[in-house]
Amino acid sequence: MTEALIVTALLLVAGSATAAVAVRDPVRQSLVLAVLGVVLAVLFTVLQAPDVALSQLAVGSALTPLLLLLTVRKVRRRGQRAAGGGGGSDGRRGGGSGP
Amino acid sequence: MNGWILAAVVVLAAGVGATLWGVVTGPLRRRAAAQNLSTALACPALLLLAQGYARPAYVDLALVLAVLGPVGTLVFARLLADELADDPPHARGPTLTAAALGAAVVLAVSLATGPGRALVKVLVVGALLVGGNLVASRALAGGMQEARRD
Amino acid sequence: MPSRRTLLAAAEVAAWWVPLAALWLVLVNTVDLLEAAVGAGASVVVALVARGARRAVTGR
Amino acid sequence: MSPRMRLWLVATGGAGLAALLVAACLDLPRFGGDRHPYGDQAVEASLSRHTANTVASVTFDQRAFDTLGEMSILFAAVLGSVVLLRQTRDEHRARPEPAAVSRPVRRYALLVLPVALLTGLYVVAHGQVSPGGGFQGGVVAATALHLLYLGADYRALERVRPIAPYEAGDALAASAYLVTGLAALLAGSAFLANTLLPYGTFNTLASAGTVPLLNAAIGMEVACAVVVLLAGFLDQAVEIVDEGEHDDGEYHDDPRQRGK
Repeated sequence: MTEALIVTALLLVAGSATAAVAVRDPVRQSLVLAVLGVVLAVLFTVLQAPDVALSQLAVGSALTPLLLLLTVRKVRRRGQRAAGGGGGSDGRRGGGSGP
Repeated sequence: MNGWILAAVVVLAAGVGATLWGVVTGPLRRRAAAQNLSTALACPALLLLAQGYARPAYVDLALVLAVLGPVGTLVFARLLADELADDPPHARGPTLTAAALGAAVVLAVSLATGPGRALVKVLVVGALLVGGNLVASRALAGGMQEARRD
Repeated sequence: MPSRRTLLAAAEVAAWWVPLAALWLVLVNTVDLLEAAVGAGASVVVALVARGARRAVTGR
Repeated sequence: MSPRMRLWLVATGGAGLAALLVAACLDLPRFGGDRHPYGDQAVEASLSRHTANTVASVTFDQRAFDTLGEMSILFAAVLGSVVLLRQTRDEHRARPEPAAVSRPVRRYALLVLPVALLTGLYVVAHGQVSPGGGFQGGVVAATALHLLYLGADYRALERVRPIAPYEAGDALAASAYLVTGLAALLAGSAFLANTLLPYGTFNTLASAGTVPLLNAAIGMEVACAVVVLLAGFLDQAVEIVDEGEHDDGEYHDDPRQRGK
């Protein structure tokens, strides 16, 4: 039973880690990364390392997505300025017409 | 043989596995909803593991995930509000299923825990988990902002 | 004689403190004097932050 | 260096690393075996100092000096990002617009913020008895504060989060760790040796000697560091606008207001 649990957790980690590399768009990547964090925490718990799992949960569930999305937002605003000269388009809102 | 561990394997393989598929494929709205569901399902799995290993200290993991998981979803709901506004994710069925599963797991674990402070702790985790994920999925589905956007 | 404002503020902090201290006692493994004291202190800090957060959002 | 040369270099290095890794893996003990020479000694040492959580004993007692190094890495990393993300001369501040977050989300944020903060403090305080400790709890507590940005807007967060005290707290906590180590030195034993305080009763808050103190220092350091780090990112993403970058805020605050 424990073997099945470890194999399940390992497969989930392998799947989400591969997906995190394969997905190219940073926004979607951050979503995959959030899931990878949770799955890694489960793997650490299964391998009886709750301290590491707790670190992973604390960092991966909210902090990493926040840092990534804030960076994406800033970069997209700059990209918009470079592409559209900054006029007219709504620079504050990162979405839609990003590069 | 340990029924709790077996239940955790099922929740992880079927539930979290399905959300992993959801977060890797499809449009952005589906991915965001799947991310929310992944924490909503992993938290009951952690509770089941704590019970299965007979280690009450592991409940802290479920507690932290129940607190921070919905916060992570709110991060996406907040910073992707514009992308999601045109095409908001409505995942009522899966969300309610995950909430029901969480409630069922919390109920089973608290029945096994028996009365005492540990029981209240499990119930607190359950309330944070179910309430947080319902609020987070509502925020994803366009309930983040009132009239104006930021 | 403290003003009405001070009383209201104290009441709000106390209203946060009671459930937070109870939550601390629920979270911990064994209850002893030191544990209760640390919990009470932490709850005071968190109750003050909770009031500050509420005021920052509602603007009062 | 030409691209071709670079590729060769990477390929050689990668092949060497792969060969070493495979050689190391072949010599590893079997997965889940029952022989743990290092683990047994660590558990014995942690039990002799009345520490229920062996991991806390390893990080804050047996290997406390390593943790000092890790703490300085975080400190330096945050310092570096603060310098990189500062407001430069060709940037100005635009006041972020108030956001109207819907009522359930706002209520959730206001309700869960104290609960998350208390959870963080609980995790910091119980590092020596249960999984967790300064790093984990500090991150949870710092994340809790940012519920104000998610549940309201950036101005609400700035009102409860003046940056200067957090920067000071970061440095203060880092030096508290050092001072605890030096105190052991002054008391006649080695730097950061766990000899200052009585070891207390096993599995209670007052156990493990100086481990809870070091945990508290690390918790404060990490919480303040994360708050300062996120403040840099949030400033850049929400408030600071390049020259020429279009912004739709009407107010242009004075750059001198940095840090408010």
